[in-house]
Amino acid sequence: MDRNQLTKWFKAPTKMAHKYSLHAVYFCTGCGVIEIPPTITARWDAERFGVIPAATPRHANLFLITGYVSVKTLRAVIRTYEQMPEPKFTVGFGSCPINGGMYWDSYNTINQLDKYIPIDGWIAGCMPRPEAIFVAVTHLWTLIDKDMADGYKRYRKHYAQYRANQEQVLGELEWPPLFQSEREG
Amino acid sequence: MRILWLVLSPLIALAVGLFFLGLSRRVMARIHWRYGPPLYQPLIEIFRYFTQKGSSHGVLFGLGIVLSLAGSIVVILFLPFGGICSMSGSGGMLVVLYMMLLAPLGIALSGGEAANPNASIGISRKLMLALGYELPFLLIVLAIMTHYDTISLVDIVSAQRETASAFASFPLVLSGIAYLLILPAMLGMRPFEVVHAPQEISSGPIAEYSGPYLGLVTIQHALTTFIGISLFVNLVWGGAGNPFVFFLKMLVVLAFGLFVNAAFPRLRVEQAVRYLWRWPTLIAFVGLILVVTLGR
Amino acid sequence: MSLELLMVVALGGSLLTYVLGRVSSRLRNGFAVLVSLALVAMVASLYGKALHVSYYEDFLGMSLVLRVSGLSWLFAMTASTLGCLSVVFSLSYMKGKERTSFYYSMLLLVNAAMLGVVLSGDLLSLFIFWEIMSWSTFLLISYNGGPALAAGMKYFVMSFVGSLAMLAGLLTVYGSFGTLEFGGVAAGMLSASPGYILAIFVLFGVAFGTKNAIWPFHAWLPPAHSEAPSPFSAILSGILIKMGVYGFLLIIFVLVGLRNFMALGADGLPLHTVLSIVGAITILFPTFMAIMQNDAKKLLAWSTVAQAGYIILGISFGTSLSVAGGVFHFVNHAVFKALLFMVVGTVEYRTKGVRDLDSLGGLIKKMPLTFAVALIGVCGLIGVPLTNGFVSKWLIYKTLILERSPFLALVALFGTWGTILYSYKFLHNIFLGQLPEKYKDLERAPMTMRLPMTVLSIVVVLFGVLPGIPLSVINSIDTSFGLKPLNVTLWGLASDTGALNTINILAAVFAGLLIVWLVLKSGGRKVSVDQADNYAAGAAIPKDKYQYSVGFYAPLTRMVAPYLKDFMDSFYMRLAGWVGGLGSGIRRIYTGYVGDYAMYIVLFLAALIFVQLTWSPW
Amino acid sequence: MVSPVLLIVIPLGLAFCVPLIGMVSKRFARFVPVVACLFNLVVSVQLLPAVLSKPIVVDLGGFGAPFSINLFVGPVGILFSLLIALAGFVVSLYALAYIDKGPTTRYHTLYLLLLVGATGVVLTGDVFNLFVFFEILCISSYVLVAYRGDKDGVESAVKYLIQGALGSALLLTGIGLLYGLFGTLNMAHIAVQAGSADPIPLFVAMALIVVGLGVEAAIFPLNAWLPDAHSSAPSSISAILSGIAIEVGLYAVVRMVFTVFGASSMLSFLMFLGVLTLLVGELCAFAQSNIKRMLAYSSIGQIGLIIFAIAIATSGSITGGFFQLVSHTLSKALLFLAAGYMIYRSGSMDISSLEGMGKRMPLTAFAFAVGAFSLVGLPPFAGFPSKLLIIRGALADGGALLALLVGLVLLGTVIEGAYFFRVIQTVFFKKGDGETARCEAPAIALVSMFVLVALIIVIGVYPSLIIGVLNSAASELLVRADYIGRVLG
Amino acid sequence: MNDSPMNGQLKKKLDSVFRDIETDVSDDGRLTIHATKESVLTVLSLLKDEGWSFLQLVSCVDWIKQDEIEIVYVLSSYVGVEDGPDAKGEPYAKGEPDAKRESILLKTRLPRSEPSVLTAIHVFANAEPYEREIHELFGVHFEGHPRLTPLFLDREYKIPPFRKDFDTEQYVKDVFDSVPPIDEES
Repeated sequence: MDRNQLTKWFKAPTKMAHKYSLHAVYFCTGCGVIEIPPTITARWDAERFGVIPAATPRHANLFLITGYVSVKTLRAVIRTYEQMPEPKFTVGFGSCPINGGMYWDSYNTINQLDKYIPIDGWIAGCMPRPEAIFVAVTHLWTLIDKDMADGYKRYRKHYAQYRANQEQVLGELEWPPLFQSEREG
Repeated sequence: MRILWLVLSPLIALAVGLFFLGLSRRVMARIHWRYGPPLYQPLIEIFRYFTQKGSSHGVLFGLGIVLSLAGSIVVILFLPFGGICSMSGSGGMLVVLYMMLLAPLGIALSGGEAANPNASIGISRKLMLALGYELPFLLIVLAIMTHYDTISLVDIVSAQRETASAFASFPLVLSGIAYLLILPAMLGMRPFEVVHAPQEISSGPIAEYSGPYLGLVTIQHALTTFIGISLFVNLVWGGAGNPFVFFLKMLVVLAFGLFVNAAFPRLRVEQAVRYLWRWPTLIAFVGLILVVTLGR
Repeated sequence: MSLELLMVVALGGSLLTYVLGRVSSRLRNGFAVLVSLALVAMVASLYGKALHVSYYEDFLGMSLVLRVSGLSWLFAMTASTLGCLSVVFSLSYMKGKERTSFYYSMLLLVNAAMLGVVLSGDLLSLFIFWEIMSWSTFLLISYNGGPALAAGMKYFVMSFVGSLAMLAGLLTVYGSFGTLEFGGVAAGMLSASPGYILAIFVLFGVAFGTKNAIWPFHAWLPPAHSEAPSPFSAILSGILIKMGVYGFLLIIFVLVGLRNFMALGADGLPLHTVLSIVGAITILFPTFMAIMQNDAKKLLAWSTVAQAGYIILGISFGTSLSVAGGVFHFVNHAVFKALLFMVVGTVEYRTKGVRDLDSLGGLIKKMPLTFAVALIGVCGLIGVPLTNGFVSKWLIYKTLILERSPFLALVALFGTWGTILYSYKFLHNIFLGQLPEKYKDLERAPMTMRLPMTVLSIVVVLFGVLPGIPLSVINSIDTSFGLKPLNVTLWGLASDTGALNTINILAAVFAGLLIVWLVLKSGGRKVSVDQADNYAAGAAIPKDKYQYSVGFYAPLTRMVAPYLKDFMDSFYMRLAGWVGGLGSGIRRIYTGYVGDYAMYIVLFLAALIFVQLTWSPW
Repeated sequence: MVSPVLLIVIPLGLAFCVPLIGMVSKRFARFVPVVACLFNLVVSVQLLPAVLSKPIVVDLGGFGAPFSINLFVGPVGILFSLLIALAGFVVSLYALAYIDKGPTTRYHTLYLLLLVGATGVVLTGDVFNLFVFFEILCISSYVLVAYRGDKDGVESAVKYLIQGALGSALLLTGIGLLYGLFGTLNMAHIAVQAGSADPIPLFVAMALIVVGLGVEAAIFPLNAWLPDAHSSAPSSISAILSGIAIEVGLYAVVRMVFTVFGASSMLSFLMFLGVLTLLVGELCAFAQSNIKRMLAYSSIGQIGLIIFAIAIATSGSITGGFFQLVSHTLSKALLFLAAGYMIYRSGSMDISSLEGMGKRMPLTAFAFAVGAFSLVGLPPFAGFPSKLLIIRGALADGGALLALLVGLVLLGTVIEGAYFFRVIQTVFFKKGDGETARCEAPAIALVSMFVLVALIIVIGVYPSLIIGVLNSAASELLVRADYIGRVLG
Repeated sequence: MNDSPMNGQLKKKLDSVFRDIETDVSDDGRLTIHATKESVLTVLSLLKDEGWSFLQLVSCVDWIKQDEIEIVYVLSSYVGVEDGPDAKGEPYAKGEPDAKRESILLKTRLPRSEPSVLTAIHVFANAEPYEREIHELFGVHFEGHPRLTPLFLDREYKIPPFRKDFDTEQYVKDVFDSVPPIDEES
């Protein structure tokens, strides 16, 4: 740990703690999940950066959306996202969450994930390799440092819009709004 | 002085326990041919948990985990740590045995309140597994208590320091071997990791913890590791005269546990209980019979 | 306060309750509560007194005596308190049921009979009250009809066998000593031969063992406890079966005398060792049976059997520590088991009679107080430190270790782990987990149910934190038995072989709690989420299905079930079958043909004369 | 002081008045037995103190014993006569309501005759007189068993008749033998000479008489008539048969064995026989599903117990036996009376048909429960002190054999408890599927039952009320010389 | 290879039994049966009895130009069929299994406007999910199917999405692209 790091620890311990313990939801949304095992095992060893898969969203603070998101999956994605404790960060992995990718004209795959939940960063590619995950993680560190990984804050702020978008695609949602007051306000 | 130790011993235990957690991750990574996280990774994670926003499922949800952790802390106060025992004269080993109940019980209660069946499954596995290792463990503890004719841990430790450690003296060596055989189960390491199986039951009892609650659970895990190992060192390895030697002994025991952990796959709970009730129990039973028949 | 008046109030109150029930049910309820309260007050006022009243001078040449001693006071106090709480609990539980007057009257009668048993000063009045207690219990167990009938029958037959053995025993004693008063019998026993004492002990032991449901006489208890009305189950499990404990204490320490008792079979297999092994079996086997139960009350019933084993284990060692442990465990078990039965009663009351552990769950949200008291009760049952069960179990364990009986200690400690398993199953399957849809609108327990449960749970904690209160009473009992007094302090024991200090533990636990609480508070903000807001891999939570309670310990059950057969029970059932078969077989003698009958007469006559002519025996 | 003769004469006279009164008004005829029994009761009670201080011997015809026919009113006699009068009174009260169909006048006549026969048997001091009264008793009971006139009743009455007649024949043969041996029929006189007689004929005579009487006393294996007769008779008659008739038979056996023959060597055999009878009776009752048959078998068991107790032949055990006799009479009469109306209401004698009776007839069911509790020997009912006394008497001896027999007796008691409590469960706790409307027994029947209930409880709580009579009865049986001395002067 | 003997045999048999079906054997020896909607079930059961006891899948083709929808049942057998009916149900019983296992296509055409056919569940229970899927994606109604609820999709579509007249681009434009992006400024 160099001196620079130490000062950072003293200045903003919370940020540092979040940076170096990014626990990802082990949520296999699409084909991208095939890149996760090499990432966390001996070949690339994500654990040295503090990135490990978490068993449940309750333990996690990083949401890697690994691949296309069908309408049905979106439901689960939203629910999972809302169950994660704040602060939480989302990273769209691969082309599909960004713009639909090869499923751009599918009748059942949503094209832009950030219309429904806030995304802090994207990893483009089809498929991105595990190295790209590390790049994303380092970028996320920078964003956290700069307070720019504020997806959860945006979600809270614009919850009414997010909720409306979700409902537009999914129809009636069976869970109550996460933030009651903002929606009414 | 005693007050000071009362305050210090949980902190030491926490530090050692966290160090053990970090070390074990590191060692496991090395065995996997990985680099592994820094040693202070558990600390970072606990810090992160405490700055996250936890979600509570009810009063008991928080209360249970508090109870569990408090129980572990109290147990630590009763354990001699290299010549230091903060509460030596308040009931001895029996209180320790009982206080060790609080930890799983508290987690079980708060996990139950969370109404997640994964938690319930984990708890049921935990309790069954505990029933499994408790039988040989009790045999071991009783052999030791009978051998030294006391229920006080401090006396057991000092008795071992006077003669040889239990591990090296004849009738107790069997108990010591049996203890080694059940140690992974008591520490919750593989092959007895079925309680927390993260892939199948989403880490079981702790599935619903988030934020500070999860932080407490991690601390609790650290303390439990500490308790398990130090109990072993105290009971069959003669404790130690000073904390440093004690710590070294603990390290050796931990290393043993880690190698077992790395080498084995997970057992189903039936298999685990069957194993625990077969060889360790048999050996511990013979040990107890020897202790009773040979006398001191 | 005279003892006769006490008994008159107790018995008369029971009778009058029935009569008043004919007039008005409110009047009856009030009266029943009043009588039971009065009994508590009257018994309490007897504290520390030693009375000896002959209330019936000449019953067939024997005089019947009431007396109060430290031992009987403790039992009487427990009995009357539990009786009172149970009556209060019944107020809501029995509302709208049929034959309530009968129920209350029998409840009070059982209560009175129990007081009679413990206040008797001679074996005959003990027996009389014992029998009254037995049959009134039978009536109450059978009260619910249906499966309760078989349970009641089983209870009655076994208990009747026991009491007849006791009758034989006490009449043998009368034959040898010419008196049944405790003092006289004890004096006679001093010079009795060991064989004689053993015979007497076995005869009484069958009676007391059956009532106390120790193995192998336990078979009646699980069905009886589970089928009886819950407030009565509380009494049944809490105090009624402990009359057996009272009997054992009486016969070992008062009648036979400890020295005689310990000397029985000392050269071969000592009797007290046998008794302690029986106690150990009684702990081990029922504990596993309890783990496998799916009916809340049956689970508690098996647990009762197991806990009775601890008490017997404690008593059988006959040291001041162990007896204190046994007696204290009796008090504690009475408190927490009554509490737990009341909890089941409350749940049963609110869910309209459901006590199947597989179909409940999540009630903590609907009945928080009931859960809290259940938790306290379960902690007491397990013996979590700072509850009363811990202290008594600690005393028993310590005895076992000090007396170098590690195998018994193993069974006792291992039984405690089993206790954790079934206790948690009990708590979890009723109160924790997902709330079934149909119980969404459950109300919390009514006041008259919450009150007794709260009182009992306070006692659990009080005796756990300040065990000196009951232990000083028990210590005086110990000394009255001629045992070495214990060094009792308000918060435990001061002794040279390992002290117990609950205040230290309390302080440690509180400090621990406080620290952890502060740490938790220092963490980030906590939000409350709905109990149903759970991780289910992102899927919606299926209603009524997201609960793990069926087959809670299935792997363990699969493992141990083949080895766990209640073969004593099946033996009894088979025996009953044989008797029935024998009866039908013998009935065939009466063929219905008058010729056969005439033949019998003639043959009998011929046989008589033939025998006399051949051997002339007469 | 009233003469004990009245105990026999007045009811006998009244019995023959019944048809006459019946011609005037059937309603009045019903009350004759009540009056007669009440009279007997009063007279017996009046006689009681005197008898207890000194037995009364009445010589009829003016000759002194052994030549006259004499009545011996000792404690045993007065005990039985009291019991007969009491049971008779209660049952006749019950019959006021219960016997409302059929040839009621004849019923009442025969009923009185039965009681007269019974009283005669227990009071007479003459063997032949005993036979005569015994025949009165038996014949009237044969008829009464067939009172209903249905197939069952007639069949069992005929069975009863055949066996009873066989018994009577044996009895008569035995008496003839006795007369041949001793030339006298006075019991005391025979007793004096019994010791010096040729043992073989004496034994044959005794065997004949005991077997003959044993038929009525329902000793196993002579008791095959009993279940049939008791179950098909009207319940009031069952109560009397069970409560009085077999007890009287028992009295006769006991009197013969103890007083007349002084056959103390027979006693251990009788003891075994008693236990055997007890076990057979209880086991059969356990396997029964017909309530009246169950009660009948239970009577067999109780008789066995009484025989066992008396055959131990210590003062304590005989007292116990007599106490058991009293409590059995009261309880069994009560049980039959209560069961009678329950059967009447449900229309079936099957135990399962009594389901829900605890709701429909609470008082009757209560009375039944008291009877059952008492019979099983639970405190605070009359059965408890009696069982206590018997077992105390048996155990006081301290022999291993007796202890074993006591074990068997207690086993029998357990079985008894099992089947009685099964009935109680059926009556009170099984939900009957049929009607639930109240249909209590008529007031007069209830009164009769509750008289018994009160007696059972009072005796159960204060056994000393009757213990004096029982003690002197026991000593009368035991001290044979006293009897002989009293009669022969 | 061209005309495997058993297919020829079966073809003959089928032709003799049914009037309203057409059979032909393709170049690689695969038997294809064209049946009418009414006779599908009978043919299926006959084939099952003949030893083609495994329904591999049920598929569907939208022949938009003919205005017809074609349901395709793909059947195969566990055993070589020339072993005869005796050997049916004995997987890989005799000989070289792979060489002899053949699959058969059974096709039926339905009108595109209201496609409806009897469910094959009663013959092959595993047809259940296939038919559900076809119902969901092509809008074919299977009469007698116990639960024709959506299997994969989260929603109802006006035109079933696998039909050729379903305009995915338009649909995406209408449904997903119409969702407004989050307005961060507001």
